[in-house]
Amino acid sequence: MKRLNREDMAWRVARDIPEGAYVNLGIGLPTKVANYLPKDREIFLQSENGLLGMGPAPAPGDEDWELINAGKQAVTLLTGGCFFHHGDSFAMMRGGHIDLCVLGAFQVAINGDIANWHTGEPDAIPAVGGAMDLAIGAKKTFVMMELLTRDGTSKLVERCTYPLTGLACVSRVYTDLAVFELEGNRARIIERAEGVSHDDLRAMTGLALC
Amino acid sequence: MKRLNREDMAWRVARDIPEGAYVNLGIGLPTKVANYLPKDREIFLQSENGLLGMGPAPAPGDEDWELINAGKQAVTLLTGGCFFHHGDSFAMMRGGHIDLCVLGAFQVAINGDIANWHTGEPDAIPAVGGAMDLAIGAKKTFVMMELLTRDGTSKLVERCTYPLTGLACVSRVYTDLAVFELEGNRARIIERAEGVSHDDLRAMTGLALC
Amino acid sequence: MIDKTVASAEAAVADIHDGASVMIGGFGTAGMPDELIDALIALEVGNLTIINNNAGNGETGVAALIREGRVRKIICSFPRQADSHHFDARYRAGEIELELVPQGNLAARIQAAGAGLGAIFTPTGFGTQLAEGKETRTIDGVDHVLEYPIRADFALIKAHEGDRWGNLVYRKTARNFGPIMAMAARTTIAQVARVVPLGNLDPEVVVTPGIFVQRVVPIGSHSIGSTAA
Amino acid sequence: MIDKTVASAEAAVADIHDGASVMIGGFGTAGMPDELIDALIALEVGNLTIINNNAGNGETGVAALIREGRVRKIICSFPRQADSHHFDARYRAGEIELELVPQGNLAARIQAAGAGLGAIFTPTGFGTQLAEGKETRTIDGVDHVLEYPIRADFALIKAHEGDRWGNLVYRKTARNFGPIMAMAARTTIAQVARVVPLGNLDPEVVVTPGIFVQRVVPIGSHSIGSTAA
Repeated sequence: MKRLNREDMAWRVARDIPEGAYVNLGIGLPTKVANYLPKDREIFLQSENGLLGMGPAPAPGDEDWELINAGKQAVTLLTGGCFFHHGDSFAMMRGGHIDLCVLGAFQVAINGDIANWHTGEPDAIPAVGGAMDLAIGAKKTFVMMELLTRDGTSKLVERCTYPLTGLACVSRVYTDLAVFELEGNRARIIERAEGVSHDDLRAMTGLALC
Repeated sequence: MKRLNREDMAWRVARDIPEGAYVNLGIGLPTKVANYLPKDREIFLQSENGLLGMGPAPAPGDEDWELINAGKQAVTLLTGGCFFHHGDSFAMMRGGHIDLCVLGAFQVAINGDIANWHTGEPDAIPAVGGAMDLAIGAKKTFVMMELLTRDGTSKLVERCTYPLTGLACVSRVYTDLAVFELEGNRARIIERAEGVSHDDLRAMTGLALC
Repeated sequence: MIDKTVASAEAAVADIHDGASVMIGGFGTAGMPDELIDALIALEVGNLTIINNNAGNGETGVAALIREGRVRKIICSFPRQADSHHFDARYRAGEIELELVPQGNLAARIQAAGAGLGAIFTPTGFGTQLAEGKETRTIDGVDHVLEYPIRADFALIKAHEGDRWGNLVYRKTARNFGPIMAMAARTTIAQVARVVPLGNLDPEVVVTPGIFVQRVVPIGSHSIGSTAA
Repeated sequence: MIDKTVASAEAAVADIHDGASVMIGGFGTAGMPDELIDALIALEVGNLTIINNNAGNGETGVAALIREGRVRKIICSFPRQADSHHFDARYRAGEIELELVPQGNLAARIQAAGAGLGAIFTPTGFGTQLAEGKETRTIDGVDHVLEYPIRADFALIKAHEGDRWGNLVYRKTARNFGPIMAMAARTTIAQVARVVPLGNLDPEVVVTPGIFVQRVVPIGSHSIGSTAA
């Protein structure tokens, strides 16, 4: 069984982003997708803190800390990009102008519910950021995550047990072991990693995958 | 009895606008106020169609028909003025950022109600424009109008009979015969034109003016 | 390579269909996308719902669209003007439906659509004829009316300069409804005086980011400053 | 002559009172008005309600304000960060109240305040813990939560250039919450890298019109590009 590593996963997601798409990449793992966007496609990255046409990280020493992404890393602006305020930024999101949002997650349920903002532990300090807006605002929401937690529990679930971020909003889940399409309260396997069978995935997730 | 003419009325209103005020002048008669603003005061005129720092009319031949006021007349922009879209323009108004709005009216009631958008005649084509936003949005709303209609009926009334524009929003009424302050459901005369007595005004309006 | 420019107004509006809802920018004639409207008239589709501040001035733009009988309904704030005779005639003949909206509510409802809000409580219009039958609520001592978003299938707007990604800047008070309508329509078509190379528009001064614009049509600047009635 | 410039940060914040609500611009450290916050700390007023996207980073700005114990409540979207230790400690000790708001709702509620709306129905957060106990409504098949405006007594923001009428332009992603907070506070105080003569800012590119700004404080540009944690 050959798991995709995190770079492979980012590459895999990037391959599915069409030219001309307006895309928001969530903080953490999804940020890596930017590194693998096909060079022959013009894709517009939006960052919730007010830029469209986000470019790659600057060379070390060239950082401008007033030009950052949602993860507060220094970035650059592509030719043709622009700046705007937070109101307009979230209008882009909530108003359905973003074609695709890629998020990390603690759990995704087969009905498309996503939990990615809070572990629910009583002593945890909650922080939501733009996660709830991103989850429900884009035309399509993709999740990228390892399929299993470190102790082997599936993060693709029948029903989320962690506090929800958004309801019935995820349409596809990219993992290290398979890619799942969520439709009509079912998860359909649309791609498997090398040496991973349908039965393996059913066993790992405990779900009636089709 | 000496009635103020319309130019006098505009001059009278202008005298009461303090330096630094953000002011919207409604279309029609109030527009004239701009011509009488004291030259030694910096006053900011806002126009609902997206400009702040409106200046006087351009010289004939210098009109730019993409630089107009709410009445669709050619205007100029003062040094320090700026442009913005309709959303921001009405946020200025509805959000209470405008200090003073000066409106014309068909009727004003002593409780501050104003009617200035529709005669209510069945065959009239209604048009409201920004009147309702202006009436209730500014910190203060002044009305300027002739006190009497052509047939001698008072436009300052106990209750408006024309369809309302805004409720309990007018605080002062400048007319050709007197200036009235509206407070606590009463109209108080704060200034009378030459040769006009309290009793004259009571007789003309039929109101228990104080 | 993404290039949102379209060579002609005719090509840009070709998919506007019978019964479509169409926002049209402009306050009076300032910012009115005359050439796009002319192309829409030439398209000969009808039953349109038009969202514009006015209901046409003189013989061009929205007035021409109404004159030609293409408008079933108009949503606007200020239809009656000295030169709105085409609207006046059709309205009096019962040939056009009017939804009269206070100008600030018109702007706010268009903004609500663009921003994905489901409804807004606005103080404007409370207690007036224009709020009759609408839900109201007193919030913090202020009376409000519940108003719903105004969306559209298309927005036709006029900007000053645009680029192939759809970024736009405007000119003076011709900006008016352009930026907010661009956000509220499924397909926004902007006519511009000129298309400039990508990067020519300073990223700090772009008013409408390209994400809100689907088509950009270079028209030339002949109509700037000469659109008065 | 109207001149909104104030010589020092200390003078600009001098009337911020105990118990005031204060919006503070910035996303992380970008756009954080550090010098105004330092002046606020020096003022020694407490029981503040702070509205900011975060709850402080490192040792400066909002973090310093929290460290000094001046904050009774914070309204923000993303308090927990690698360098939010001052907030974390006070929160765990029960010394600070937290109202957690999804970032887009935070922006929309600030905008609602600035625009004079009484409330908004937003889809964000529906069905989550953050909407518990809130009024909901299904509109056009989409579930929404009713959210109320967030206003403040003061807004402290950072812009790039300003003039004596309060017109502002920003720099890159330091713009973030500045323009919308300026509209939502009774008194908006902007620190700028420099004050420019009236007319130097192109009327087409002013981002925050002066009507939304009460005080402008020139701070110099030493902190631009050097505010990283």
